[in-house]
Parts: sequence; C-alpha cells; structure tokens
Amino acid sequence: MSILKVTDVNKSFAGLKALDAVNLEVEAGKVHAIIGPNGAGKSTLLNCFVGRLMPDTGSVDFDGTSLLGIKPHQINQAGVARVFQTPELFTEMSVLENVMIPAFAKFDGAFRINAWGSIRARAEIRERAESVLADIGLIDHKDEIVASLSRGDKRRVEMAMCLVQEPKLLLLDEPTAGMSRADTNNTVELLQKVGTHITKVVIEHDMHVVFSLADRISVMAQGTVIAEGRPEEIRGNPKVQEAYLGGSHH
Amino acid sequence: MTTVTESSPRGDLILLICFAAFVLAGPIILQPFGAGYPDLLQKFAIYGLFAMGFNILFGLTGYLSFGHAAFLGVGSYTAVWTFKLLSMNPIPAIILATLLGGAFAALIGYISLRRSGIYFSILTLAFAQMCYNLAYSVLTPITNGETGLQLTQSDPRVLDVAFGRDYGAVLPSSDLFGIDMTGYPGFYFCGVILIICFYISMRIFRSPFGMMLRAVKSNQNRMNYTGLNTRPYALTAFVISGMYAGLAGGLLAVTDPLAGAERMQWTASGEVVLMTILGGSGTLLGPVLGAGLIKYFENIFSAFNDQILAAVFGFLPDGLRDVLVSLSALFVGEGWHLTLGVLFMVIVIFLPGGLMEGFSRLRRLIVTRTGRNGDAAAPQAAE
Amino acid sequence: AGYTNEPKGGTVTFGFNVPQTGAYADEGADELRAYQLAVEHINGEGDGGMLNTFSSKALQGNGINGKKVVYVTGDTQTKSDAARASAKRMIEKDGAIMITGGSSSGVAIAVQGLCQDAGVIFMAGLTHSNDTTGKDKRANGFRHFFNTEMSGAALGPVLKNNFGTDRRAYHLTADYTWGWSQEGSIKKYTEQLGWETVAAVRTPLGAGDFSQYITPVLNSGADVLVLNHYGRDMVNSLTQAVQFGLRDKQVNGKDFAIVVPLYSRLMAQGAGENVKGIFGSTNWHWSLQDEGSQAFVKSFGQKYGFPPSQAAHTTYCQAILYADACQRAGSFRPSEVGKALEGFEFDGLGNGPTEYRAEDHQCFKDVLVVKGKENPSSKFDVLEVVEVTPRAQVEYPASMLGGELGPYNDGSA
Amino acid sequence: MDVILLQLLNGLDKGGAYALIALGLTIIFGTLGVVNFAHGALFMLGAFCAVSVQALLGLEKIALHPTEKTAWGSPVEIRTPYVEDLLGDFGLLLLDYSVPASIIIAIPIMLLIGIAMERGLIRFFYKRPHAEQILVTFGLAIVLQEIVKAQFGANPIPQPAPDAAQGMLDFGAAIGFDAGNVVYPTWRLVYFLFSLGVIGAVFAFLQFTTFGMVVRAGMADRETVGLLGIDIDRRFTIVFGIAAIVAGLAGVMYTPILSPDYHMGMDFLVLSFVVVVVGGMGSLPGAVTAGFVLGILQSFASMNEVKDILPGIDQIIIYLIAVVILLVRPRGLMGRKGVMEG
Amino acid sequence: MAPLSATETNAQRPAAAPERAYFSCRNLEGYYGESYIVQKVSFDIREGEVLALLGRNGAGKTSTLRTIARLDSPQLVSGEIWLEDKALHRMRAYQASRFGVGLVPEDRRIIAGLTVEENLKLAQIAEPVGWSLERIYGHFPRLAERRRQEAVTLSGGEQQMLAVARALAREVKLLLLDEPYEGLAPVIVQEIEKIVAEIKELGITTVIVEQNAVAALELADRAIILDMGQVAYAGTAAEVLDNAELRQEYLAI
Ligand SMILES: Nc1ncnc2c1ncn2[C@@H]1O[C@H](COP(=O)(O)OP(=O)(O)OP(=O)(O)O)[C@@H](O)[C@H]1O
Ligand SMILES: Nc1ncnc2c1ncn2[C@@H]1O[C@H](COP(=O)(O)OP(=O)(O)OP(=O)(O)O)[C@@H](O)[C@H]1O
Ligand SMILES: CC(C)C[C@H](N)C(=O)O
Ligand SMILES: [Mg+2]
Ligand SMILES: [Mg+2]
Repeated sequence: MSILKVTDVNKSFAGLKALDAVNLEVEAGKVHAIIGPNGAGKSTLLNCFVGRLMPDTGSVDFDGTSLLGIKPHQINQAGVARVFQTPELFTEMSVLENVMIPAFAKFDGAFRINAWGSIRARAEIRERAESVLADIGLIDHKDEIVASLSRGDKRRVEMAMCLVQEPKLLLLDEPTAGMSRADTNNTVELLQKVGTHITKVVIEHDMHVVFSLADRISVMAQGTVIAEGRPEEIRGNPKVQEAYLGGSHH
Repeated sequence: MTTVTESSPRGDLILLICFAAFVLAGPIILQPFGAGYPDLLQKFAIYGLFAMGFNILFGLTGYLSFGHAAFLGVGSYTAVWTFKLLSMNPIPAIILATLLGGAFAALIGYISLRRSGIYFSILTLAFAQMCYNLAYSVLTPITNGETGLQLTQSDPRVLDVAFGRDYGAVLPSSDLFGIDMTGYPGFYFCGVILIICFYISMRIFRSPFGMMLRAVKSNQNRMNYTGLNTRPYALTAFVISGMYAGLAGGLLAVTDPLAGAERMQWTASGEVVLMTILGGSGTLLGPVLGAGLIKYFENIFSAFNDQILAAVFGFLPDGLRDVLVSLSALFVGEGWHLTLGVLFMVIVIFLPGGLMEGFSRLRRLIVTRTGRNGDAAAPQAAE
Repeated sequence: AGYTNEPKGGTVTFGFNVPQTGAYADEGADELRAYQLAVEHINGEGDGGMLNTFSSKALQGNGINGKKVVYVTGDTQTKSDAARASAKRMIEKDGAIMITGGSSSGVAIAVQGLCQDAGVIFMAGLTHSNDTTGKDKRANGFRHFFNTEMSGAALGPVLKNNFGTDRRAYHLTADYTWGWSQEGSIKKYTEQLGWETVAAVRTPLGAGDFSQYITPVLNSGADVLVLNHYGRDMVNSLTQAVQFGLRDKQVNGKDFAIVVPLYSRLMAQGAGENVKGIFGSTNWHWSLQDEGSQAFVKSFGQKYGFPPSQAAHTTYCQAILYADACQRAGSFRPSEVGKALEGFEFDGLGNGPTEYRAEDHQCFKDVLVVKGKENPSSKFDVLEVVEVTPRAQVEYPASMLGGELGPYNDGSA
Repeated sequence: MDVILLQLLNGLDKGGAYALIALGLTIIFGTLGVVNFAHGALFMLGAFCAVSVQALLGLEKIALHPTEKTAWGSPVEIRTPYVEDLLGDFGLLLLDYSVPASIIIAIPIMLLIGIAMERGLIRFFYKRPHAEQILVTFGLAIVLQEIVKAQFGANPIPQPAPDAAQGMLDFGAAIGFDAGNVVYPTWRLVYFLFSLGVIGAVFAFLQFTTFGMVVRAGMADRETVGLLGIDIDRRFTIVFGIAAIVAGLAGVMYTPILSPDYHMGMDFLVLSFVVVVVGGMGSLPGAVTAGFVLGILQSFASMNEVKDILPGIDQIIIYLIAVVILLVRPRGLMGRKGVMEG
Repeated sequence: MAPLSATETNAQRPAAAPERAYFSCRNLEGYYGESYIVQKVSFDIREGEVLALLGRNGAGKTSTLRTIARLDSPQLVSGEIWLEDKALHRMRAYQASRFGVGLVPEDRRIIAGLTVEENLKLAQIAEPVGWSLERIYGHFPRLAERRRQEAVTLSGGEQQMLAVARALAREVKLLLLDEPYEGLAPVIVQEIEKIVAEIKELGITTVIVEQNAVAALELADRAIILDMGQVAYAGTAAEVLDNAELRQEYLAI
C-alpha cells in the first residue's frame, strides 16, 4: 500500500523547470531513497510535500488525502516530519527544549494555551524527549544551547526532533551530510532501529548510506525521475552510472 | 534564557517571596533614595507592570511592538469612564480597563501580526499614533483632548448612587470600600496587583505556552514544520501583554483619575521598550527594574536645581563649588534628559543584556568560576 | 486641624513646576529665573524689584510670616501626566505649600485639579484658555495671565481701526483646548465688527509644515489670516504664511493681513523678520513704562543680562502675590490665603490697577495689543505696544464661562 | 483645479523632504542593517550647521553706545557684523546666502560626524539585536539633542532664505495657466529640485558603482566579504558618512521652511521610519516613492473638502496609508525579502 | 599511536637554522567567548604541499581553519601564524586574504542578493586577483549557465562549486578547503576532486578538511588528526592510511 503518492508534479522557477512531471510512490513502512546529481530537484520535490512550495500542477496525496494547499503545521499534524538540508533549529534554546517542543506539538496539537501549566508537570513529554536523545547519543548535551553545537550534532538534534514525534512519514534531506564516518554509521543504525511504523524518504549523496538503508531508490536528474527500482537494480543501471555515480566512488 | 532544567519550583517560590517582600517594603527601602513617596512608588509599580506585560510579548516572542502605549491609554480612558458612569470603586475600573486593553490588543494584534520584524513594529506604531491623534482631536467628546479626561461632580456614578454613596460637594477620588486610593494605600493596591501579575508572568514563563513563545522568537519556520501554528501563539501573547497594559493604564487612573492623550504617544510606547531593554528583556525582573530606573530619573533627576547642587557641593571652596555646580547642572534639572541619554548608551554598550545581565555577571564573579568551556556556555537562568 | 504641608520649621517651600524639556523649555527657563528672583526679593535679597512698587506693603523682605522661602523645581515636559507627577512629588515628598508654573492650558488645568484635590494653592503660570478660570476653574487655583476672551476683546477695536469692518477672515487653529478657545473668542469679536469668517481649519499640533493648510487660503477669497497657534506652531505657520506671500498679497482690493492673537516675545524671536507688522495681544512687555514694569526689568536685566519675557513677568507676579497674600492672611492655610487673594485689588506690578476676581479667581488688568516691530533695535526688541486696552474693556461676567469654583480644600496634615 | 495643482506642489515639496530624510535612513537600514534612531538627530545637526554658519557670519563687533541705556540700565550695544565690516557688500551678500552657503560647510562636518558616530559607536552594534541598536542610538540622539539645546536654547532660530528665493514664483504661468493663479514660494521649488538632485546622486553612487555592490554584499555577509580581501569596515564607515551627509543636507536646506530647534529631529524620526518601511526595507527607490506618495496624500487629505467628509483624516492619513500598504504589500512598496523581517 | 610531542612539527626547531617552513602555526589558542576550543595547535606545511586535517565532528577543524583565515571568531588569544615570513596572526581577515590566504568555508557562504557572476566579481575587487572569469567558467560550465541567477537559489552542489571558484578567483598562496565534497553527488565530487588535484598540480599549498578521509588522504602529502581541539597525531598521509588502529580510533574507517 502506498502512503505517499505523487502524480505529475511540475514546478518552475522563473523559466527554469525544476520539477518536470515527477511521479513517485512511496510504500508504507519502507525506506525510499531519492538520489541524483546536485540541482536535480530533490529538495524542491520534498518542499512540495511539506507545504513550503506549491507545485504548479500535479497532486501529492498522503494517506489518501491531498497535501496541497494546506499549511505546513497541518501537514505535520497529519504525520509528516522533515529534516532539512541545512538544519532548522531553535538555536537559542537548549537541546532538550528543542526536542520537547515537537513532543508538545504531538501531544497538545497545533495550538493550546497551556499558560498556567508547568513544563515540569509534563513528565511524560520530558521522558520521551530524553529517551530519544539517549537513542541518538545526545543525552549528555541536553542542557547545552543548540547554537554552540558542532554541525554534526545539530543535524542529530534535528533528527531527534522528528523522531520524537513518531511521524507516519519521515522526510530526510541529506541527514548525514557533514557527519564523520562514525556518526554516519550511528545514524544509519539509528534509522534502521526505528522500525517500519515510520515510513522514510531519504535524500542522500552518501551511497554507503543509501545502499544500507533503502528498500527502493528513485534517481532524479534535471527535474525528472530517470530510474526507479530496488538498490541492486539501480546500482547496475548504466543511465544512473553516467548521470550520477560517475566512474568510481568510495 | 530560561531552561526547563534551571527553574526549580523552590527557586521560583523564593524569587516570588523576595519580590513581594521588596515591593511591600518599597516605601522603607526607597526612602533613602528620595523615592519613598507615594506617587513615585505608584509609578514604579504601574510602569513595572506595564513593562512586565510588554516583556511577555517582546521578551518571549521577539515581536517588538511600538504601539503598546495605545493599550495603556485605552485602559486609562476606560477606567475614568467607569469612575464617571459606574462607581469610584477601583475594582470595576481595572477589570474593565484590562478587558478593553485586551480587546484593543486583539484587534490591532490580529492585523499587525500578519507581518513580522520591523514591518510589524511599524504597523503597531501606526495604529497607536492613529489612536493618539484621534484622541487628541476628533474624539475629544470621549477623551477631552489635550486636557485629559477628568472627573466632575455631576458625573452619574450610577452604582455609587444605587448603593447610596455620596461624595458631597467635593470631587471624589477613587476608593476601595472606603480606603482612599491616593497616597500609600494607592501604592499598596498597585503593589499587590504587581505581585499577582508577577506571579502570573512567572507561570507563563515556566509553562509550555511560554516555551512555545520562545520558540516563536527562535525559529517560526521550524515551528510550522513541527506542527505548531505560530500565529495564535503570538496573538495570545499580544493580547496578554495588551491586558497588562490596559491594567496598568487603569491603575494610573485609579491613583490619579485623569487620562491624558499623551500617554498614547509614540514616545510613551518607546519608553516601555526602553524600560524593558534597559532592565533586560526576556527576564522576569528586568523590565520592572528598567521601569523603576527610568521613572526615578524622570522624577528625581529633573528636580535637582542649582540651589540643591550648591548645597551638595557646599563643603567645597567657592570657586571649585561653582565649577562643579555648573558642570553637574548640565546633567540634572533641565538637563536630566542628557543623563538619561548617557545612561541608555552606557548600559547598552557595557551591559548588552540590560541590568539583569549586570547582576548575573556580578553573581558569576562571586560564585567561583568552575570549568572552562562547559559551564560558561551553559544557559543562564531568567532571573 | 492641620492642612497639607503646613510649614513647621523656619522655612516654607514653593514648588516651581515649569517645562524644562520640550518645545517650551526656553519659556520654562525664563519662568524659573523669575521665580528665583522673586524668592530673593521675598527673602530680602537683591534690590527688591517690584516689591518696592507693589501697592501692598505687607511683605517685609524677611520671608513670609517670618519663614524663609525655599523652593523645589520640576519638569512638566508640557505633558499633563508628567506635570502632575512632578507636582505630586513636590507635594508628597518635598512638602511644597504652593505649586506654580507651566506653559500650557492643558497642563495648567490638569495640575490645578491636582492641587485642589491635594489641598494646596495653585498659582497658574502661562495658561491662556478660557477654561482655566471658566469651565475648569477650582477654588485653590488663581491665574494672573489673561485669557482668550480678553485677547479678543482687546484686539477687536484695534483690528477695526487698522483693517476696517468689511473683512473676510480665515482661521487656522491648533486642534486642542486652547486653540478652540482662541478661535471662538476671535470669531466672536471680529464677527461683532461685521467681519465674515470664511473658514476655520483645525491643524494638528506640531504639524511642522503647514503649507497644505496655507495654500487653500490663497484662493479662498479671504483677506485676513488668523493664526490661532502658539509656540513652535506659531513660528512655523507664520513663517510659512509669509513665505507664501500672504503678507504682501492684495485681495478684494485690500492689503492682506495676518493676525496672531496671542504673542509671546520669545516666540516672536523664533519667527524673525516674519513678525514685522503683524498684530496680536500679549500679557505684558518689557518696554512698558510704568514704574512696576521698569523696576522688574531692571532687577531682572541686571541679574541675567537680558530683559524678562511675559512668562517671567507672570510667574514673578504670582510668586509675589502668593507670598503677599500669606503675609496678609498671617497663615499658609489655603482657605485663608485664598480669602486674602479673592477680590484683592492692587497696583504696581505692571498692567495698571489689577483685581483678582472672587467669582472665578481670574485676574483682570490692562491688556496689551502689540505689533511686530519694523525696525528693532536689538534682538529683544521685536514687538511694539500699539495699545494698552483698559481693564474695563476686557471685563466680562464670571458666569459667562460657566464652571464651578467649589469650596477651598485645605487637605489634611 | 488650481487648488489641486497647488496641493500637488505641496505634496511634491513635502515628499521631497520626506524622501530625502528617509533616504539616509534607508541607506543605513538597508546596507548596514542598523536601526538608527539617531537619524533625526543627524537631520537636526545639519540644520544647526546652517544656524552655526549664520551665527559665524553674523558675528558682530560690539561697541557700547556712549549715552543710550537699556531698560535695565546697561549701555545699549551697537552691533555690526564683522563680514560687513571686512567685506562690505559682498559680506552682506554672503550673509544673505548663508543657508545655501552652509552646504559647503555641512558636507565635511556631517561626514566627520557620521564617521565618528560609526567608528565610535555604531560598528559595535552591527551584530547586536535591533532593540539594542534602538536603545543606544536613541540614547545618542538624546545626548546630541541636549548638547544642541545647551548651546542654542530650545527656541526656534529663524533662518531666512536668500532674498532672491524669498518671493513667489508664478509656476502656473510657466506651464500655461492664467498668470497669478498658481504661484508658489521659490524656496520650496528650490528645495524640491535640490532633493531630486541629491536623491539622483546617491542612487548613481550606490547602484552603478562597484562600491555599491560591495556594500550590498557586505550587508548580506560581512565575514565572507572580508575573506575576499575587502576591508568592509572602511566602506561601511563611508556609507554611514554618506547617509549622515544626506540627512544633514536635508536639514540645512529645510531651515528656511521650518525654523530649526533642538527637537526637530525627533519630530521627523517617526515619520521617516514610516516612510522607509512603507517603501520597503532595503529599497532606496521604495523609500523615495513612499516619501512622495505620503507627501502628496497628506496634502490632499488636508484639503477642507476632504476633511469635511472625513473629520480628522489629515491627522492620521500617513499612518492609515502605512497600514493599508503594509497589509496589501507585505514588504512595503519595494522591500527586499528577509531584510529586517526577523 | 604517536604522542603529541613526537611530531615533526615540534616547536624546538633549531634556532640556528634560519629556514622556516612555508607556512607554520605555533601554539594556536582560540576561544569562542569563554569556551577554549583550539588548544595549542601547531603544525608546518612546506610550499606546494597538501595537508589533510582530519578528526571527528566537533574536533575543531573548522575552528582551526577560521583562526588561520583570521576571522573574528574564534578569537586567537595566543600563538603565531607565519606564511612566507609574514605574521598572519597580526592581520585581520581581509589583510590575510590580500596576502594570499583563501578559505572555502564549510557552509559555503554564498552571498545573498548577488548573482553568481557578482559573487565572483566581488572576489576580484581587491588585488591580487587569480583566475579570470573565463577560466573559471571554462572549468565550471554549470556556473557559466547560471551566471545571472541569484546565487543563493543554486542547488547545494552548485553553491559548493561557486565557493571553490570564488576562492580561485583570487590569487592564493594558501588554500583552506573546509569539507569541499560535502553534500555533493559522486559525479560532482569527482569533478571537484579533479579541480583540487589540479590545484595541487599548480603548486598551491593547501589544507583540506574532509570527512571523507580516504579521499582526502589519497590526495594529501601529510595528515594531521585533531581531537578535542588538540593535535592528536601528525604524520604522512600514507602512514595514516596504513595505520588501522589510528583510523579506527579517530576516523572510524
Ligand atoms: N527559489 C528558487 N528560485 C530559482 N531557482 C531555484 C529555486 N530553488 C531551487 N532552484 C533551482 O532548482 C534546481 C533544483 O534545486 P534543488 O535544491 O531541488 O536540488 P537538489 O536536487 O536538492 O540538489 P542538491 O543535492 O545539491 O541539494 C536547482 O537548479 C536550483 O538552482
Ligand atoms: N560559534 C561557536 N560558539 C561556540 N562554540 C562553537 C562555535 N562554533 C563551534 N563551536 C564549538 O567548537 C567545537 C569545534 O567546532 P568545529 O566546528 O571547529 O568542529 P569541526 O571539527 O569543524 O566539526 P564538524 O566536522 O562537525 O564540522 C565544537 O565543540 C563546537 O561545539
Ligand atoms: C502658553 C500659553 C500662553 C499658551 C498655551 N498654548 C496655552 O495653552 O495656554
Ligand atoms: Mg538539496
Ligand atoms: Mg567543520
């Protein structure tokens, strides 16, 4: 059963065709990777799922309802979370707070005047945030201000913010970019551990990550999907070799 | 920045008690500074309240409103009209002032919050200036223009009449079931309300709602993609701070039943901004301190004159005394603005976080420094 | 029973509440100079100034009722709120027995109300609106300055003599209490002469550039422009009206005329050349030749090096008159001081024989009609007195302006 | 018709002033990202350059009259300006042209003031929050104001236009109306043309020079511009100096219209902020357009015909227009995305 | 594992020998506010050499490069930096750049509001300039295509190319590359690797920070591993590649 269905999506920026009749189906419970050269339109496509961009034509359906024309926060409340290519964080706040906020959004909804309550009284939320931080290896940093973290750690905070919500669909735009090999491996493990109740769409340039995680891979180039299939199929596809992987890779 | 981990309920309780004690003992503590007289004490409490509310909007969400004086003015007019029409009892006056302040804030906030940053600031400024200009001219039947709305003996005061309260031939002043609201009782009335509002503000700071407001300031984009609707959060903060402003305006009228249009002017809006930053925006106590400092300068420094200065430097030989008197005269009396300007600059240059920053630096100096990097980068508490 | 701030020691405290910041800061500074001079004279220092010419000889130059006068000062900022806060400080903290000063009717009315409630005497400073001793009068308040009604009554005949009875007037009016009061009075008296009022346009306070209000005058058919502005508004609107050629214009076969009903010499200085030949009224001017005025100008000029303004004169008189009343009453109790001032007739403080009318605590004295001087001999010499309108001509029944004095309030100890 | 044309002229004239004042502000805003509440003070300082020049030119030789005495007993002083004494008629001419002549003095002075201000204060605030920039520049504005007040008093000081520009110009006749119907003060026309000239010059400088590009880049990312070998600090200082000059010149030339006093800067401050924001943050053409739009609408709103229908409209029109424009166009007329929106 | 003192970058270079390395850092200490991040880092590079600067996230690589480029933060509190006998530690960023230090920053720092071409031109305002625009466009045809596009709307990879190109638009004596391959598709990585190799051919002294340690080490002559702000190891690139224990400990490869 497909949880996300993208049909014929087009998007242009001032004459430049960034997305050209893109079709994509993501199956529930699976990890779907999108790869492709820089500027292929991967991030643009993701932006169309979360309400950051509105496609010129086409449809995006999630769990049977359209995601187009509704606000980002409504999309998230429907169960879609996203990790950005450049981390978007509450940089002046502590790591723990960064993770608690999405948890509140999950429990209390998009808006709630809980001005009289105390954060402390919501132990369940705090525990949940702490357990995600423990999973992701940031529990020792929970009281640090996010701004002072190194870049790799910032990415992990963002990942924790998404995971704490236990979304139905998790969109990850280059989650391991800038991470050391060790951290990359940890991240892969973490994502593998998360389990199939969360469907994942991953954009990555690190083929090691892609091939260890993906159940299916779509390859984009110049705004269109040029190939789709299981990892083995993609690895062998000459078109992909040429457009993306190049002669050799590490 | 407050973090969940740093505010312990016990710490909060101690803070609250200290604050309450300080407020209630204000007349005694401030006496040596020449600030222990009722009018100034009332102003401290009222403007402290105003700044505290402003801080809920500005300090938490980062939205810099340049029109909050409008709500203060609305509160004052409401209170005076309540006195005129209903009763000299301050309770209905401040309740209505708070509500109307909030209602105006809801209206103006709803429109202004469609924009952010400086665009938001200018929208709020524009609304407040319209209120001010209209109050000064076209709305004179309601506001009594430049002179300000005053009580008259012939006011109906239906509730007072119904309860058989008669003020005779003199102009009434507001009284709480027989306690006259001028002088020290007026201060204690304001002081108790200040303490209550401080408590409310503290609750808001520590609540999930308060955390969301800080998130609004930090990254609205992230909030949206996290499933939170930012606009109602900001609007609620705006309305709450508008209610604080309305309440402050109401209290101004309670302690001195006259509502003038100039309290809605942009300079008045600017003043509360300055109070908040001066004290330390985003901190619980800062805005109250900032308000106190500015009002102190306005009332005490402007009152110095050559006569007083000569007395101060009286112990010196004549020539030196004259030099010192004329030099310091530049900064006091008619020059008190100069001192204020210098103060603004000095504080913001040397204490970017306002007075509260100064205090926490002091505290850090006293508490022995531990660890090099870890601790220094750790967040500071809001107090 | 006692009364508010009853002086117990060897001194008695006056509260001088003047604008030290804002547009009227220079007027405020001059007021303060005069107050300081008055205190010196009351305490027996200096040359005694007008005390020597004052018809009442109660003051002995040894303070009041044996107590030396000291004073406190404060800044009204020309804002009702700030002025009240400042006055309250003087009363609550400094123990002032009397508050005086200011340079705006709005502020005067606000502070007068406060003094009434607090139980101290208020000697209004510069306030020209009818309301101060009309609709908003209070028992504890007294005013030495004249008002718009008197300005109108004094200007009427002069305007008639100079411009005739067939004139069409266009008013520009500062949009607040005093402006309306002024506009009403001038309209009343000019229409009595047979003038027609073409339009009366309200301008926002502090408009700065008045060009958009002046251009409609050009083609309106009006041949007189009345500027009911004061302070900076007056300086700007007059400067700009002259710039738009209104002073040299011919309309309906007559020379176009500009009238500034309320003049202040300080403000006229700000308008420079533009005041030349323009009529208005003023409370007092240093070139007056009577004995009192001369003594004052001499005393003030020697201390400060330049002549006093009407602001200085008014406030000096008020300090002296209050002191004298206390001395005559033998007390500082507001009701007794008030009784001594009520209906008090005197001479020797400039403006001829003067009376503080009991019914409304308004002072009645001669009113000066002045004109911008064509050939000033110094920068202080910008106005010339064209007529001293006798007091009888500007008097009106107290009931005309409404309001209720109410009883004196002595406050409580 | 004449009335409308006259109001249009008023609007253009006012708009010229607004645009000129807002221009300097928006340069600082848009390029340096600093909210400069001392901008009004710069305008005021410019005006006081004119006052000082006049005072200097008008310095008088004082002789005491042998017999005549003032009313307070000191001898009357006979004063003759030194320039007249030294230069004769040319001296008097110079005195007459003191306002336009002040421009020559005002440019270096304002440049110095601007540079001193930027080096001494503003540069420490580039990275600080806007609120703190407001506080410190507001403090500075007060200080400058108080210094001027201590020196020159609070009263306005008249600055007449040169005799030649004092009369009225028959503007209507020049464009084909009946003579005498549309006459307009010469100095105001001069001011309008002057503002156009200054605006044009500033535009050319920032828009078509590499200097302008560097400044725009430096505003977006100072650090990186530094990495490219460019001393951005120095250029920012110059930009600030230019903004100060523009503000100062606006002040100098405005003095015959509005007698300067120490407080005039504050009166224009709020207005110029509104103009800048309505024009759109970071946009010079926006600020200029907004200046003219607001000036013209304000003039029309003050017409009696309009006020009869909407009483009080002239007092709030500027703010009303600001609200409407900002609601219809999120970033003002021509604002750039992301500039001071956070 | 080699202890810190055993490095060839030791400070006790014989005083008698006047020969100083082409580039050398002596005991750099850098602070972000009060946090001590760069902790007594020392190393030398010979002219034309490529040095790989490796380490985990947060090890202080970026901070070290920023210190060398003389940016305001982290603040260099003590230590010396010498390039061709010029004291970089006394310079500010723009002066260092004029003297020939080129940094390609880790987050690319493409300037908003300017087009691709303006971003490049900006680099050529201050002397001395390096590659001409034609030469740059020859190497990066993609940038040529998008020269009028607002640069911040480029995709991540395109931005990285622009950042490298911008550094080359100036004459560089010492090129500092902070994770130049990050976020790039393998084809582009190969392209940029080629460019970096060319740069090496040209004899430009280079420091490269890269998470893809193998790629960096294949290119580099020598390597330094940072840990917790200190130099944990220094040696030749080959040594690091061969030392499995070392790789495991610090690089997890
Ligand atoms: N707002 C915009 N305006 C103009 N062009 C844009 C905009 N956003 C993206 N583009 C262009 O659309 C194309 C696709 O960009 P996108 O960011 O989706 O690429 P990507 O596949 O995510 O690449 P990368 O792997 O490098 O992140 C690029 O050529 C980019 O320049
Ligand atoms: N602006 C800053 N303020 C405070 N601390 C900072 C700042 N930038 C970096 N740090 C801290 O300095 C340390 C070193 O960071 P740096 O960015 O130099 O590491 P790095 O080796 O480049 O890591 P990465 O591989 O993640 O880019 C980290 O602990 C980080 O938290
Ligand atoms: C100062 C006064 C004489 C005039 C002033 N405008 C008033 O309101 O009364
Ligand atoms: Mg992308
Ligand atoms: Mg790094």
